Amino acid sequence: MKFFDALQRIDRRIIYIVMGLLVIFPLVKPLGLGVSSGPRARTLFDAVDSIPAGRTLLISVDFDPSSMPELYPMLAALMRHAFARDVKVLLCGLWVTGAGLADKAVTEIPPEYGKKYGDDVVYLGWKAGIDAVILGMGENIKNVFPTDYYGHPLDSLRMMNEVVRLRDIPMAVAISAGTPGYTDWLNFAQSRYGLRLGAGVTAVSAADAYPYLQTGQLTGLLAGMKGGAEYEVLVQKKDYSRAYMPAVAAMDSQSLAHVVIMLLVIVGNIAYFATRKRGA
Amino acid sequence: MHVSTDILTWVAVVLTVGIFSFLWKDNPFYKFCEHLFVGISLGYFISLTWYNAVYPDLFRPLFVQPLSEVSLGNKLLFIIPLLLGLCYFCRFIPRVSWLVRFPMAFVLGWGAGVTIPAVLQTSIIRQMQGTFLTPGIFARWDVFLWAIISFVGVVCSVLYFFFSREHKGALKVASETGIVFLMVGFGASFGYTVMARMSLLIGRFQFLLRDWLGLIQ
Amino acid sequence: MIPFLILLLAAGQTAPPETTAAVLAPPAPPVAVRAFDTPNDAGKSITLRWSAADTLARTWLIERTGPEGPKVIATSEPGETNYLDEEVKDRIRYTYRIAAVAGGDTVWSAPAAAVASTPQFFNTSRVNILIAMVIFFALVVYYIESAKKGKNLFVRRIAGLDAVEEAVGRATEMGKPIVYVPGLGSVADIATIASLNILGEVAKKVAQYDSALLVPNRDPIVYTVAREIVKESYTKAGRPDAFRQDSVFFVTSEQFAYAAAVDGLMVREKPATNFFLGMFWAESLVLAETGATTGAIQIAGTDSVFQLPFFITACDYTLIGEELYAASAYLSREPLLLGSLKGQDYGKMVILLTLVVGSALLLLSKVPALSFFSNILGFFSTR
Amino acid sequence: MKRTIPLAIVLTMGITMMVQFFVPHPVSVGYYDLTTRWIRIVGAFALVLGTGSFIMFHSDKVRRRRQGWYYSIISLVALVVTTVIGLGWGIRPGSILQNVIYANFLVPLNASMFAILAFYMASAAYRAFRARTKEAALLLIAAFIVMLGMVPIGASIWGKLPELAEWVLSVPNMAAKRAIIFGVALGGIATSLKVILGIERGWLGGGKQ
Repeated sequence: MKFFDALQRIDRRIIYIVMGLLVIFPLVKPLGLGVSSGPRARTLFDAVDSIPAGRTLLISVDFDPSSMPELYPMLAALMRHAFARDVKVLLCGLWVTGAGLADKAVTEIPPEYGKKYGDDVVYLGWKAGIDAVILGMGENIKNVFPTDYYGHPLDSLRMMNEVVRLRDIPMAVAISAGTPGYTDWLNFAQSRYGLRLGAGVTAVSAADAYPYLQTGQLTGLLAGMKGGAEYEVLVQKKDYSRAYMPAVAAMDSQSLAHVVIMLLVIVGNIAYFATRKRGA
Repeated sequence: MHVSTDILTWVAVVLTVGIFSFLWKDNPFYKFCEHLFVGISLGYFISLTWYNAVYPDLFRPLFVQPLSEVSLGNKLLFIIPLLLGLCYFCRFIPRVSWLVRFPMAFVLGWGAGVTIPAVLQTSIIRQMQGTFLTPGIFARWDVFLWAIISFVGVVCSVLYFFFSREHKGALKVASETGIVFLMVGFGASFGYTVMARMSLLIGRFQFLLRDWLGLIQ
Repeated sequence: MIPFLILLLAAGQTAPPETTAAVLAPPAPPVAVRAFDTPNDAGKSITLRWSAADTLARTWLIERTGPEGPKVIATSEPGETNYLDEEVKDRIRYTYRIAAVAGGDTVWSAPAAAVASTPQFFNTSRVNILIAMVIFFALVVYYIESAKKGKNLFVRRIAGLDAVEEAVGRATEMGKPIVYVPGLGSVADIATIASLNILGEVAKKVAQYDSALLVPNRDPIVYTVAREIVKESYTKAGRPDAFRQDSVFFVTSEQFAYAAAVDGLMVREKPATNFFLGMFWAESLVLAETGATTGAIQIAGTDSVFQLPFFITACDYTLIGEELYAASAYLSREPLLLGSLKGQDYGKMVILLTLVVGSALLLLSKVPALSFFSNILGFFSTR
Repeated sequence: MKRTIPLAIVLTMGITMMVQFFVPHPVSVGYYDLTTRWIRIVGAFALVLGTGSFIMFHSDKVRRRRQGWYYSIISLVALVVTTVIGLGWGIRPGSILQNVIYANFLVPLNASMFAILAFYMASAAYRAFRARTKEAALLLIAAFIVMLGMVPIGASIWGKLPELAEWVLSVPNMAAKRAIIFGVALGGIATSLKVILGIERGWLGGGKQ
């Protein structure tokens, strides 16, 4: 029974190493465990899929680099989906710290589809004030953002001639890590301007968003890395994109990590009960 | 595999590894990162506070904007928070350190007054509205069953937090049922949070493997 | 026949007939157009309501007539049957009419009765909150008063609190310090206030036993208060000279930088006991796991539901939610705290009773004769 | 004077803010906006307390050459450099503060601290997640169901697992959370009331009476 005693006193660093290796392995060599998409992701996908070509999808980048692993894959997959269907993408953000992320997406993704900045995609940037920004965009986007993030006047961007105010946009998706976030879009844009709104949120805050799905205020929801993975799979299934799917790859790691934690609990308990029984 | 040549990426890598090294044991590298973190974070906070609160809400209207934009009366109104804020400095002057209580009283009183009705609205009245059993539960057997279980769960869990009686007899049964619900709830939270934290760890590894080492795509 | 009908219809309307090219029947104007001052608001707003008379209309036009004369102010979709006009001035009378538009036809309704907007002094939709407030205030004040009069108030034993004394004693025996983390919340958070009360009691014991105490802080105001409280406790214990200035200190406002620093502190100082009481976020497990590896006894407590599971697993004793508040009353035996705890207890009973009785009546409302009970739910909606 | 005025301020602010909640009149809304702005300003000044304590704590450590004093120099330098960059060049997107300090220093530090949690979960799972009592066993089972139900592997083990996980989250979990919220909310209200009435005076520092 020395074995169980040793098991009880196992060095925590060994646990850390095992854990770390098992998370890294599938990232380098995906296991292909497969991701099945739930109804919430599919609703959002179908909604974006039904935007007529040539119209505009608005994406609000309301997260910062600390929730990047969970939310950035959603942003990338949504943009790929839109571009593959010749839907234009307008980006803005309520988080000052999210500006760099939107910039990254705008530089990296459109070239994959031969899309040009100003014609097919515009990033407005960030402005202080939440309700004022959204309500202002409802009246006239130019009043809130006279120039885009890079300093071009909006008049010089061809895409912005057709998109004057929120009513010209058939659908928006708010990807938010907290407040401000999709709730502000719900309160100020969805109810007033009838904007169709989908949301992407972190896993922890997903439960708070369910009520809005039930009432139909939200059209679809992506929750956490899994939500991102579901969307990536949907986009790939329709052959809209063949890009690397970071969230799908990460889901293998995630599955493995969960299994490891459970195994640790089980082994820990076996060792505990084995040594206790003997002691009693 | 092509390792990044961007100096800033390297900085981020060094800091990431430095923090992770604490898992092995406390070491000078971690201590360096920890102290750097503490200093930078406070400096970042000070900058944000200046540009997001002090400058636009106080300094600009009080000292920068001319009287044509902000009337004298409004300017005088800004003197009050300025004085209250300055009271915080008194903390470092022993003879008048009690003046610190003025701004604290203002913040606390305001907070307490705002909290009471807001909490009643969102955490009591609205939650009660959501807890009531309604005739809608007769629609389907599973809806009915889950609604009853939820209701019993709420009642018993609240009874667990009843401090005025010894938990004996019926109260004991109820509070023990309550504990069952509480524990299942905590378990669910645990499982849920494991998922979120794992996502972040995976994100860090993706950064190391992709942005730094270029091992994946 | 049809053109004749159109002419007839158009004649009844005040708008100029634009029916020359109409082949289809023009839409019927909206009916039951009502304009009224938006209730429970700060003024400058009028609400319009109407119903569609048929399904032909593609859009509605809304026209307002004020001192500046008539003006079309909005176009809305056919599904909508209300509109909020927030561009009006207070105490000026306006009339409204609404037109149904289909094809080239615009058919106006009769104007609604004139209306003026005013701000209100009381938000009637919040009466329920006011009632709840009165009931609860009365309970708390009543029990505090009876506690002051010396009535003996019972509080059940709370597991984990008996460990406090033992934990302080252990630190003395081992000659190691005690780390007390008063949470990461602000001084307005109740968990922080409860934690600061407990800190006072712990500091008294620490002073008596002559152990060392370390209190790292994240909030600058909490830091100021904690410092005063610890100093005071040393004085009360008769050992004002033993208070060390740097035992209570501010670390940083950034959550994880704070956690990193407290981790370092625990690993280097190897405390005998760690207290984590107050508000915590994701850093809870970072603190509790690191603390556990140093072999300290850990007593935790928070009202943050997401962090409780981690404290429960990683710490020796955990105060769950409200137990944290009760703990400060239990430890100090202060009548004021005990009284307010009683008030909260009976407040909870009022909530439970309302829930049970309300649910019973609501379920009864299924019976047609008792359907009026279904109004109960409406009483609990707020704006 | 030292106690009465602060208590009077608390009482006035508390009562006016409570009344304000029920009054939609523009005067009341204006009062709310004004005081909210004041709170932001006053709250910003509170950082003075923290920064003062921070500088004193670390410079004291350096001056007395306490153990690890050289690390305190790092903290102080980091504070000064960041503040100078932040105040000097601003905080707008694209500034040095956001693009260098935030994105390449704070984010990796923060995210790494966050990610360390995953490791701690593993060690906590192994070390402390014991089914000692039947309550602890329940906690374990619920955690297992949710953990499995949330990842694709769970669905491949048993198709109904995701549904079961959602049930655990929305039925028993929701009930427990509600119960805790009721208690916490009442506690919060009672404490706030005591603060307003001057019964709770711990914050004055020194003596409850």
